[in-house]
Amino acid sequence: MAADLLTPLPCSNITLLALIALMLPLLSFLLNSGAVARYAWQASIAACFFMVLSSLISMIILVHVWNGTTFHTRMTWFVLGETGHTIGLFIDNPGALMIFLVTFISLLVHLYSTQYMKDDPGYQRYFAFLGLFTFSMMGILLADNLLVIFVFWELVGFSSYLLIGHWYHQAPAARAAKKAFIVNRIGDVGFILGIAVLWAQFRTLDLETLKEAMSSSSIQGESWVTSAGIALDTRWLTFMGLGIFMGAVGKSAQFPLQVWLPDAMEGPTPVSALIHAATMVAAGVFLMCRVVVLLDMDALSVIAVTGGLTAFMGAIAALTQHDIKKVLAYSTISQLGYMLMGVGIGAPGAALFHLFTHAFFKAALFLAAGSVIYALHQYAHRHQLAFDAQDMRNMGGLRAKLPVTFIVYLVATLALVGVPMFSGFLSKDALLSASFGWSEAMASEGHRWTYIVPVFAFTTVVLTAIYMGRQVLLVFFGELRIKGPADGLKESSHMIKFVLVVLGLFSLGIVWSLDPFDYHASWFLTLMPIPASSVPGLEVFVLDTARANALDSHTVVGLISIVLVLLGFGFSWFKYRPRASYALGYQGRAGFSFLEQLSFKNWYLDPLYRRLIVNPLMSFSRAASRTEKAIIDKFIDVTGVGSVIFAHIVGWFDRAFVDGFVNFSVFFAGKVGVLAKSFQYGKIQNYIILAVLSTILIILLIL
Amino acid sequence: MLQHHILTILIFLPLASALVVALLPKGILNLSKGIALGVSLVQLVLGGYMFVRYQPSPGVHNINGFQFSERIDWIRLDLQGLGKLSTEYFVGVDGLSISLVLLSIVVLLVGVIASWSVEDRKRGYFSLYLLLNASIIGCFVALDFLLFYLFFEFMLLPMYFLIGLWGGPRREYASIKFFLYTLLGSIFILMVMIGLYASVIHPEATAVEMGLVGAGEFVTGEIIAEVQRLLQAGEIPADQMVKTFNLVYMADPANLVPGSFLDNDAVRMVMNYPARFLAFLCLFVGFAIKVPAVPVHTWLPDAHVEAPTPISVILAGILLKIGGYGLLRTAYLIFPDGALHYAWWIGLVGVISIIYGALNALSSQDLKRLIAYSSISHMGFVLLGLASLTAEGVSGAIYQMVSHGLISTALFLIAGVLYDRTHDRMIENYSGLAAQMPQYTVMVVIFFFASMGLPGFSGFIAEILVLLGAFGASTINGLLPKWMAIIAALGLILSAAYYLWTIQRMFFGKLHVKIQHGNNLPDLGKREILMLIPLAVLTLLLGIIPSTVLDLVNDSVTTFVDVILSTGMKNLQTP
Amino acid sequence: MTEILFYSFAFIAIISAFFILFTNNVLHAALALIITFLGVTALYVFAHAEFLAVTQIMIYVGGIVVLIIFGVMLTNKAGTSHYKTGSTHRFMGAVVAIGAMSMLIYGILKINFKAIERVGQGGIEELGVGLMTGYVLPFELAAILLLVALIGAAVIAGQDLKNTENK
Amino acid sequence: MIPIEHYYLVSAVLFAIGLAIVITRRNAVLVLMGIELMLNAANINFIAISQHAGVPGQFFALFVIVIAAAEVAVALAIIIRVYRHFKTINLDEVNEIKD
Repeated sequence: MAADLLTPLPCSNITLLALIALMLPLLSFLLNSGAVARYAWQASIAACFFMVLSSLISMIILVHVWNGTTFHTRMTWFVLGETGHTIGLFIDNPGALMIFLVTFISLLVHLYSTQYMKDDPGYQRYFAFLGLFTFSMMGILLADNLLVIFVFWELVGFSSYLLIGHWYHQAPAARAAKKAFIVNRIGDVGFILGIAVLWAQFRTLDLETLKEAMSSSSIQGESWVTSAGIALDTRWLTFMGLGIFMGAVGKSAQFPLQVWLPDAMEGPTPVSALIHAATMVAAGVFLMCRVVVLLDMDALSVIAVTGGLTAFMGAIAALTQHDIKKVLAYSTISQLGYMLMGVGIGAPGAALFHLFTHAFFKAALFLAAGSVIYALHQYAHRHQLAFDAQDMRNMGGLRAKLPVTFIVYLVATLALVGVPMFSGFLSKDALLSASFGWSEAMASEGHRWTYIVPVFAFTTVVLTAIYMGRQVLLVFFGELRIKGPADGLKESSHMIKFVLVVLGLFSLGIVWSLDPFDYHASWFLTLMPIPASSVPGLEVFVLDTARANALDSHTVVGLISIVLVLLGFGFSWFKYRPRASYALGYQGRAGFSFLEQLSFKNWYLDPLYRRLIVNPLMSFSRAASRTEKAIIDKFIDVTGVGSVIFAHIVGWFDRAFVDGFVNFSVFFAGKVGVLAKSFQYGKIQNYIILAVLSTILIILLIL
Repeated sequence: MLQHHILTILIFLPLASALVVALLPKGILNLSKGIALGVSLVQLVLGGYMFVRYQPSPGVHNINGFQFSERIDWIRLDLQGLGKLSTEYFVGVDGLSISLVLLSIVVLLVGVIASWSVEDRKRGYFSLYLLLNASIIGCFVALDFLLFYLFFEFMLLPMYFLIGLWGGPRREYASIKFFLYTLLGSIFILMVMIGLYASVIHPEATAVEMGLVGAGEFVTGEIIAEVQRLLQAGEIPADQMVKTFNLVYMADPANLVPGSFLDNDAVRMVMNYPARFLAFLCLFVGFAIKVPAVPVHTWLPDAHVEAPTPISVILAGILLKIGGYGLLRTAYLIFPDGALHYAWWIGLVGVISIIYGALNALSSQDLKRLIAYSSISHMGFVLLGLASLTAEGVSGAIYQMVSHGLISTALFLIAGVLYDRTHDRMIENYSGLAAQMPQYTVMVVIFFFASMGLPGFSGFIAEILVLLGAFGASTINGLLPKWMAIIAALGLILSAAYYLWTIQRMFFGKLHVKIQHGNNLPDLGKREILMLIPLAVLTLLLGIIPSTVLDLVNDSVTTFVDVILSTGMKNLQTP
Repeated sequence: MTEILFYSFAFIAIISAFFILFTNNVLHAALALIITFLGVTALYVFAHAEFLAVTQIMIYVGGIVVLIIFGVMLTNKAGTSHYKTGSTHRFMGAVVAIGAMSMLIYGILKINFKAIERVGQGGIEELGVGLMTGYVLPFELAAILLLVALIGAAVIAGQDLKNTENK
Repeated sequence: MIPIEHYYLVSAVLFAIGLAIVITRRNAVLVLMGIELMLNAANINFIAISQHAGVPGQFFALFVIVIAAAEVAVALAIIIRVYRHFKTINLDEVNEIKD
């Protein structure tokens, strides 16, 4: 069955182009890591150039797949037994869009970084790793095969590790890098296990083939039987879905693995924009969109609830942060939760849409925040001031000093919060309506608890408005809270401004839909195919009903969300406006209430994990090493010492008894000899007499 | 010509050179390094030739399926009542061994380069090293159990002295522990070997003995089949049976003497336990010590920590693989029924090794000890893959052996680099080395990540194959439960944890070295780069193009799995 | 007639043997030994072992006794009393000898020689054929033994001669 | 026809006399003669039985003669040697064994 589907597919022009687009960042990595230090600047410019080329190519590809055609090239990677493992490129509409997104944002970040990082001693290394990251990220998008996706998946984690740990000599950065990789690894193990289930069941990991194989499999009673007759318990079908989702949970920082993302803000800000806002964390969402057709209803529900919960938790945690980047990080977690929720409720198109809009406005936010940090940093440097350039307690009133940054920040904030006319409104509206429609459909099936998902989603809308309003108010309004000279705090170079403006433009709703109030009019969603689920036994009609419901309710939902946004903004203006008590006392703020602590400490997840997982693991590990020393080695040593003691006993016995016996015999023989010697006096004839006499005596005795 | 003697040259060239080195006059002792290097280079060329000329083919249980094989009668003795003894000088490679032979050649070459700084008693060191070289290659190519065992035991001697004379402060303890452990293993193997010898006939020689063909004539397949039929019918008198140590004949149940100790038709019981199962267990324990599997692994950390760097390299890079290879070649092929019967337990031992080794690595304070425990953890994957008896699992096991051979070689070299500079290996005594030794840090990061199974490096392919195999075993042959693969996968998290923690502690943060030589930390020298770069390239190559090795291995592994499953099932079904 | 001759020869042999036992003169003892051998030779003849008889005369009388006489002469100190010697352990000698003789005679008298089946007479022809066929190996070995003994005797007796000459 | 017993009796007497000579005489050469006598006595037995049992008896006798000859040669050589050393062949005086 699978064999004929796995035949190699020839290379077409488009896939060749995609391959070139894939290889250019790798080339950039090799160039930057291999270049002599003197040519670091030139190498980074070359890297930007490669990215330009790459994004041009991805635009060409995008044009070619616009009408829905797909391109697939495949070759055999290695053969095992009779099974061939293939490797190949697969490009469809979402994939091409994603490639464009990644290359384009990567290009912008490259450009931005040439300014932002120019004084950094690790400049060259930084660009090399950016290249590696872009390469791996594109690998995930282009691969046609779950195993290959996993390869790039891990590589993305690796390059993220390298980039978070860019300032490795600072202990927090080193710790954060480690944490990010390990937490990602936990998710990856789930991913591997999901892959393993698919492999055990279908003997292939090629996605296109898997879809066919999945639809030809069936549920028979309690077992899940493929057309080849391989049967597994149906629980493994859910397990597979959850396993792959686990990979996404790790990479996209969902509950319970979201703890690494806030720490990852220790990396350079452009990296945070590229990796930890726009692209890498979105890889989980993209992966889930790719495999959504393989997931069963239970797995989808878990995904939906996890997504909703994470959206809520992230938003809560974002409410009280002081670090400008951490607010954005928690916001990212929250938005990613939205996206995965979208996957879970059968609206992957909407999820991808949100991914796209989010990628642009969140990149804009991060890079604008970077611009703020950079400006403050320069300012501090110029006036020999020592303060934390990322702490919002040291900011305020920057609106006048950094006008371009402010405008871009404001636009992106409005997009994020979901104000009509901005991109976020469209995508968020799509997700909210879908969630509402889904829970209605599920409730009609008797699953009333599913209303929790839209509740989370709508609450998060309010919370988003509150924390973003708070941030904008605290950073850009009021007075500069740090005491210092008035001069020297100014907008950074034109390159940075250019990048910000480009990203700001993409946050406008008009770019995505001509009708800024109706997401259905968006060109993006028309490109998204509605996935036809191939999982046997899946109640597809539920998802169909959900979609129909969403269509009906979207006007209402849109209105509700506008109301909620206004509510949130109102609250935040009330609480955080300049000259309100909060803003005035903000700089020296200390002493939190419990609820604020809960938010600030991100639900106490870190201490919880330390208590529940890390500490027990370390004590297990110490126990293992004690076991090693105290039991196994002790056993060996005791055996060794015991055998030596035994050997001594045997030795003593040997000397005392065995040797003693021998010595005694010798002694006895000697004495007898002395005795006998006394008979010997050299007279032969006496001997003869004795001999004959004895002979006679013997004969007499015998007779 | 070369085709048939290449393996013999591979074995005896170092042996002869060892003699030459041992006899070198005092004035030109520096030549000993050169000789060792020259031998390794020649072996590399021969290995390259083998790699190019090797035609993927099964081998495994087909006596004529081995390549580069050379087969000469070695000892023929008439033991009266015990039948006739026949041992052969039979060497050859198939897919199970070729990759390991090539690995050994590479690692031994790297070992010579790493030994370049040895100045103390050079003559002894290099002649022992060459001796080790010969016995390692011999072990991988021998196809006669006696020959295999001979090389296997022969390896202990130079190893014991190399650790005991050139090792660290606790070298005596370590070397004796190593010696006793492996000797214990050897005893188990020896017992089975003798039992097997009494139970297996040499069909060709028996045909000659019975007068079915004349001496020196070609023995056709029909005649062999006839001999085997007569044997199973019990129509060959005991004094006409020619007993053999040939591993390939041992693997064929048709050659088992009916009613003999290890015959599978009439199951002998030893202490109420079937003798064949017991024999499999003995072989398993014997080789598991070498692998090493928990709980018979404690020689490894000590031996590694105390051994000089090149010897750690060989120990981790090659010697551990002999355990895995021995399991494949002897235990599994000769007792497939045991392999099936104990698959669950072997898998369990593998899983325990993975987790236990990783936990111990996590709490290790000593860099070399950490790497040693990681070896235990990674070799657990070999056992798990073998136990699964799927094409993926077994290929993965072999791939893991090759990959771990390269990676652990590099890891021990890395530990050695630091030890050479400061004579201190405690992790807590270093921090922020990345600033002082950037190239070194790059290498450390590369190999640490390679070892934790980062895609793009060989370790990933190996581990994913093993996991796929172990997981798929439940639907393919039902030998392993799924939770084993799941637990084993957790080992991946642990390995990331201990390696990354080590990197964070030693290389990141502020530069600080708690040792007197702290300021004298030069970056990698040319020789050190020369050792590490090829390993990095090979690891990457195997990670990106796994077919380099898998193409060599695949046919043999497929046959191996088929043979084990079918023969094993058949053997288990006979009462 | 044969019986008389047999017993008289036996008597002669025994008498001369006694003479050897009791004489003090070594040379006389040697001559008596010749007589004894001759008497024994006669017994051989009576037993139809003519070849052995001839051999006995040739080797013992012609060879051994001559040798012994040479030995006697070579080992007598010049100038001392001629060839005199004495006896010791007379009593024990008598006891042992008589004891041994009684044992032997007792044994001989107990054997029933009549029961021995006659299988044939050892003719000289049979002896010759036997020596060259079935017994050729012991025969040759005996020859080698003799040769070795001769050389050995020469070496043992001669070496010291050289030494004394050197002195 | 003379009965075999008579040969045996003669042989026994001769053997006993030979034994007595060996035991009692002081002179080494005389002891040697006694040994020869004993050998001869034994030979008589062989010869006597060969009348009945056939030719093998004679072979044995023949070999005994040969061995006796060899023995005499060696023994005399030893005696001469002993004589040179001790200047006597009186067995009472030839004892260096005793300490």
